[in-house]
Amino acid sequence: MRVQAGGARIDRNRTITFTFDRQKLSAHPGDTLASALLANGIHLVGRSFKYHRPRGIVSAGAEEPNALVTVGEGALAEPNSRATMIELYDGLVARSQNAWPSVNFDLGALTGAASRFFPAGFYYKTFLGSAQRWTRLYEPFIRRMAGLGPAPTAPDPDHYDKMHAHCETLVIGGGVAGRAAAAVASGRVILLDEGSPQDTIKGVSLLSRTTAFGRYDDNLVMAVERVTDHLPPAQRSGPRQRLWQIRAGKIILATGAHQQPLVFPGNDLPGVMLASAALTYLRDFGVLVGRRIILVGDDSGADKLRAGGAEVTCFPAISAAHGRKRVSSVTAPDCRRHVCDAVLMGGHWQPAIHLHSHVGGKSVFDADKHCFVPVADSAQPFSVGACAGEVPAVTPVPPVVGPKAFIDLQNDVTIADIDLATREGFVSVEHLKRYTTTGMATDQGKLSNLNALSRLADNLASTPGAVGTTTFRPPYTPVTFGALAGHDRDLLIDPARHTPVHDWHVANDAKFEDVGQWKRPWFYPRAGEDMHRAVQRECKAVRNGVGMLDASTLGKIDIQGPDAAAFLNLVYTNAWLKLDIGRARYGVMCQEDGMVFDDGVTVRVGEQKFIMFTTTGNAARVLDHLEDYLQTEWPHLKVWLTSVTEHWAAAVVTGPQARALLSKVVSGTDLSNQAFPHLAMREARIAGHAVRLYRISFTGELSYEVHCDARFGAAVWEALFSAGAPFGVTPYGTESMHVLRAEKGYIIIGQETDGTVTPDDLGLSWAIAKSKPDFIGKRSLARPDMLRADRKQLVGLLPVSPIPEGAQITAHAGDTAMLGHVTSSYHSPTRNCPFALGLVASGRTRIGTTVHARFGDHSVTCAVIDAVLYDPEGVRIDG
Amino acid sequence: MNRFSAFSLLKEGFNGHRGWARQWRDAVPKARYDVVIIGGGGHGLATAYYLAKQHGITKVAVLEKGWIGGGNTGRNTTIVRSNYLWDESARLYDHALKLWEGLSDDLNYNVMFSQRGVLNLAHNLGDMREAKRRVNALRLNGVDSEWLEPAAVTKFCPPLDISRDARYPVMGATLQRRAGTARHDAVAWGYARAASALGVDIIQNCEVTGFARHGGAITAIETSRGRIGAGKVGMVVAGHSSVVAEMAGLRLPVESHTLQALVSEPIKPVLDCVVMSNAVHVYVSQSDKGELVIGAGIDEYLSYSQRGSFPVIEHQMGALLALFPTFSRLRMLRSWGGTVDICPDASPIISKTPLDNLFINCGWGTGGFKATPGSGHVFAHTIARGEPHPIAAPFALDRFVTGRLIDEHGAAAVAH
Amino acid sequence: MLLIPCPHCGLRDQIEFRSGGESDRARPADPSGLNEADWAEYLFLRRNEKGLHRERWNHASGCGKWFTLTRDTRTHRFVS
Amino acid sequence: MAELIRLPDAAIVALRCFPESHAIAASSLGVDLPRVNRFIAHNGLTIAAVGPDEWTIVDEGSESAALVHRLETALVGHHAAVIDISGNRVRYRVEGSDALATLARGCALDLERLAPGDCAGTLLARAQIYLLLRDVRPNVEILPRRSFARYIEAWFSSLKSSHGLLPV
Repeated sequence: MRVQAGGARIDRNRTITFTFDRQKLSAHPGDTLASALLANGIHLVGRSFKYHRPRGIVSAGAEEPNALVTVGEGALAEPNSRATMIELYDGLVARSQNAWPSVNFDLGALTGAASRFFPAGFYYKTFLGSAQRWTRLYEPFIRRMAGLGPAPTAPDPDHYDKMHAHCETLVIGGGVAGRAAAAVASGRVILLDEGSPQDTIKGVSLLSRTTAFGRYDDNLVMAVERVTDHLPPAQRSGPRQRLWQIRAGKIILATGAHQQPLVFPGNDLPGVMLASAALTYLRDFGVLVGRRIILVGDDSGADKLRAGGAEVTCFPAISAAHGRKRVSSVTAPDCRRHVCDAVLMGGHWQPAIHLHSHVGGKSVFDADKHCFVPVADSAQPFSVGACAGEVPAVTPVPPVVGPKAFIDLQNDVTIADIDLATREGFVSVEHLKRYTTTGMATDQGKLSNLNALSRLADNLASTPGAVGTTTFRPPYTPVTFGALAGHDRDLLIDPARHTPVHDWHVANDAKFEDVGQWKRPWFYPRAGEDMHRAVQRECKAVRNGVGMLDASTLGKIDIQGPDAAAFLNLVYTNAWLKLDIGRARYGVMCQEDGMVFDDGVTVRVGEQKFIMFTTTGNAARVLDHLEDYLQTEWPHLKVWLTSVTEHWAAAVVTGPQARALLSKVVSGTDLSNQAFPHLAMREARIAGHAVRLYRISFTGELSYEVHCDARFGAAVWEALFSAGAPFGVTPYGTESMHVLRAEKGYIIIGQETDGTVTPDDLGLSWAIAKSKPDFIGKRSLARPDMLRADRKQLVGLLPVSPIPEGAQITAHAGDTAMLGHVTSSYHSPTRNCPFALGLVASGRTRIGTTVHARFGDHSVTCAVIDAVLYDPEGVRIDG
Repeated sequence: MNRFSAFSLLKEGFNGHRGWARQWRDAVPKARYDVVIIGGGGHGLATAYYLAKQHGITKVAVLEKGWIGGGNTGRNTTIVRSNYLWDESARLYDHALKLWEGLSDDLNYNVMFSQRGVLNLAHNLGDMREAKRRVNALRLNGVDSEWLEPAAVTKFCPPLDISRDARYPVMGATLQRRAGTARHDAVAWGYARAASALGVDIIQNCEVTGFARHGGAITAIETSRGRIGAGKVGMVVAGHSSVVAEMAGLRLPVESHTLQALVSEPIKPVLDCVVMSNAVHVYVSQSDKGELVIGAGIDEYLSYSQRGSFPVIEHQMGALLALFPTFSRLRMLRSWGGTVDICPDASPIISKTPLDNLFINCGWGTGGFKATPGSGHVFAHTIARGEPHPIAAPFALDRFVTGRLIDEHGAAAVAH
Repeated sequence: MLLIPCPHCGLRDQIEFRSGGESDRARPADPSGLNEADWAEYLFLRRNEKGLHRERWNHASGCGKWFTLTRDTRTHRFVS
Repeated sequence: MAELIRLPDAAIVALRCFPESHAIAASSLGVDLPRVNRFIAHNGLTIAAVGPDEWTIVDEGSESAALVHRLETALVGHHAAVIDISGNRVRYRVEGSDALATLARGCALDLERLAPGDCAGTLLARAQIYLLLRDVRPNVEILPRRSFARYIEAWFSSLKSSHGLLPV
């Protein structure tokens, strides 16, 4: 209850109200939820994880294992919040957890009644039988019993901010030691403190309500600032929390220490708490946790409590505490019962060495203080105050063995469980932790690890130092997922890239396809068209008239220097030394393992100048690959590589009418086939802008790629499109592009290839210059497995009915042995029949035979044909 | 060894559980063993168990540097599945999955293999193409697999957001219903207990420091607990394979990297299956305790520190919350890292070596846990017979010379 | 998270870099002259050092240059 | 709060060369080439050293062709490259007293330690940018790749909508 003494952090002149389990209660500004509940005489606030035992408030800080509640309502509800860390605001709504129907009467407590049959690891010993039985029969029940707070049901309406900061000195912990260290620190100084704002220090940026939860390599500290959680929802604006990524020159730790609970039967009853917590509640909040207090162990706080108005009896130890939903008496060593309403545990202290340990800081056991203290190390942060081991030397109170003597309060691990685990051979601390789950609760063992490993040490006639601790890992206290994501939310989790012509595509009702990070037009449906009809229309337009495709996403690399041709000769599988200026050539690129990596056309723009086109998806990878070889393997080659992917916007104009279309807008070059043949480049102007025209065809039709400075990409595209109006020019997307190229047997990297396909497998051996002494991948192509006759080879397939991409191929309808799979499958607009490409074991020798496409329960007969279905003579390429 | 059962648990309940004995003997090293397994992780312990059970070789020791199951066995996200693309992989992992289905009974230890189903999401046309190819291949290989359209995906996994305008829209998913999760620690303990009962010596805190060789064979193993003679040696030390192999004079095609994972605070049941996404490298499930178990990516630089870098976690969360917007207010409770050794083709090595009596099992990368029973089973056969088990044969070291790789990341589902 | 000393740009955050793995593995002058085993060794075998590791880094989002550093793979510390 | 202001497109040219060519390039540009991660503004030109052998030259005065021609003729016979990359990147000015704090939301550089004339290739959120500190007002210029423009703008407006920029 509230008393006159103490209350440093509260404003007694003002009263605010809040509700706990629908009960309306009052408190003062400055209260935490825990102090407010205690002020209202409420000790029972939750139920334990396993046995659903009544639990109260144990601590006054971040280490709280028991007082977990759900704060807020609806989409703002937050489960498993520690009442000791929640700053109270007017109208706060909190609910108890893990109890049904209520925290006062919880049917789950039945498991507690039968607890003797559920010792540590009981589930490993029963529920045996088939996996099916476990999954369907036993597990669902266990899952319902487990878990703490309710699962959220609505998307999080809040925003989370992220901030990078740099400083010369970072001090973590705003207590006396931390503030003193910060005051004398040099350079930019940042001081982090978990609590509400305190007085500022000159020259120090003080971050309050900020918890450093992890330390990483090279003095990086991650912290989370609770920006608006302490305000009533109506008054909140701005981000809810802010993730701080702080790179420090020097780190000083002042993270304090945690008093440890005592172990005796009934040590988990509401009303049993840490002595230090009771003193904090009195000093900061004017709250006395009981009138008749039993103080066990370290009794140094007795006088303060008496001054606060309590009757205090001190014992060096007790053998048990009794009560049901609140402690009502204890059994003293003299076996006499003593009535009480609170039991305070004056245990020994464990420095908070978590951040010291996250990046390999060592610690040793201090037998006098019975705790682990950090080992100073120049490579580790500097610890000051309690976390450095400057804690009161309190003689540990020996544990009392007996029923319901808990080591891990939240996870219901008793001292008997520790003994059982020892008996069964789980004598490594890590085994102990994993077998009993001690230290795995949401307090991460802050109040259980030391007691657990001390007991283990006793059982083994060893010492805590010899037994050692489990590894300390981030986070120090739990961190909200949303804060970890920061601004990487929704559409921002990965940049979407757009071409200069994007708005035109949107205005023309394009559906888009994700290709890598790029948004590419997929198809342009007209009213009432589905994809199939739209694609057939687009393809026919290209075959019979003229179509336009936005090819701006193609990778483009400027390659210059006296050794440029020699360099190309090493990175492509075919020959590059003899290519006339203004001419283009198709090339295949392998990785060093001989597998096809990318393909595309490269053009000789000048004596020592080339421009390489790569696939959209591989643009960055190809440049990295080339830079890597140039810088690290062949630095003697005089070559410059520069990405110009985004400098050039590119429009494909393709179809029998392509030349007619261009002749309406192009000036400065002769477009006739004689003057400007296939696989050639010309410079010209369109709508006043300089353009490069390339005769490159991915459709089999007469095709021009029109490249211009991306700043004018939209203008040039629109000029071309309006020039095409008389010819019924049709914009087409990636889907039609796929169909058109497939009819010609042209491959798509990543569709016909999957990292296991060689150029020869694709029928591209014509593009391998065997005479060249070396190129990337050459040696690997000579390995035994590359010469096998039964390698999968690309062929065309004519199925009797449509087959899906990814269908597997077998020799006969009933086979399970697979010969390969269907890589591409479409409806041919020119032949008006389904057709496909596939990789088939020794496929080229199977041309003229039939195979079976297998998918679902279907089997479709396919004739194996040459991969080129359309215009095998290639006569249409010149229009 | 006490037999585990509901009855024995009840019985012990009445005498304060004083009757439970050590789950595996605390063995002291003998002078010589027929087979010495280096590495007391799940794979090593399973190998020892099957050597004893299936091949009658019981003079076996398992040497563990620290505590059994302390490596990747106890650090993974517990996912068990067999939906691999290539025939060789599908056979290996489904062999394991079949053993998983009866493992609790076989070991008399509940490893909590929960067949709650694994979804692999497809976010673009390429994903869909690859996923359907995989489904068709798996079915012909006799492995259960099906394709779900978006509507069916949310029906199977309600908290998943399938809105089409998402950055990574869910365009469908493959589902393997027999797949799921298992209790990782229990697998190590269960195999240790069963192997120990068959006479296998499990020797913890015993670090290998070198090998004594005679000609092309290993005669003895130098350890922190003295020299131990060995007829045959099986090396199963994920993460540290290169280190131990080097002591035997071998170099391997593996690299060691840190793989991170994390769990949320426990909450009431919300996610009843495993969800994996290749494109955004998310894999998530909910444990029986109520924690969301989330796999993060690997750090691309070499590391033996079991300590990951933060950007990996950060990236993970954005992607996870895009798929599960309702998870945003949950909290990360624990994070950790493990050291995985990765092969160039993302497939394991189960193989004889240039040394007559040395056998190696490594390179499982980020996906070893799911294979534990199968890996131990075929490795035991390979050691006992001196010839590879048919399922293990394609995973021999010589594939790196012939070029016959089993490239699972060319078209890989999340390698995990 | 690593702070990586780029020889041109100084200490920069790890996210700006790409790791290129083990260093000092020069591509053979005449790959075709190598037998299968030697070629496989170049392609796939690694020292995978536990301890001091000479490794390649590329300042991908910065100056774009490749360079080699020595790092302890147990502690992540760079040594000069 | 800080504003993101799209600057008009300008001619941008990449210059690649080794030290032996610095003098010639300098005389052609009328000013010495800055060392890596520094830039200079000189009658209409901004010359930023984005790598030890790479300069990004922004010319707000004339067309790129002119500058390319000028440099190429000067560097004839040198192992150097001059490439028109005007389309590659777009330019923004981040203006306002909290410009640096705004950028610090997504940039890991120690921005407070930058001096006028410093530049860097780095990451802003998930986009690669060139960052130039024009002066200490502060006036920061960022150049993301053109296709990332919408992403950068969306990222900034997400900061605004989340009031992520309330004083820290």
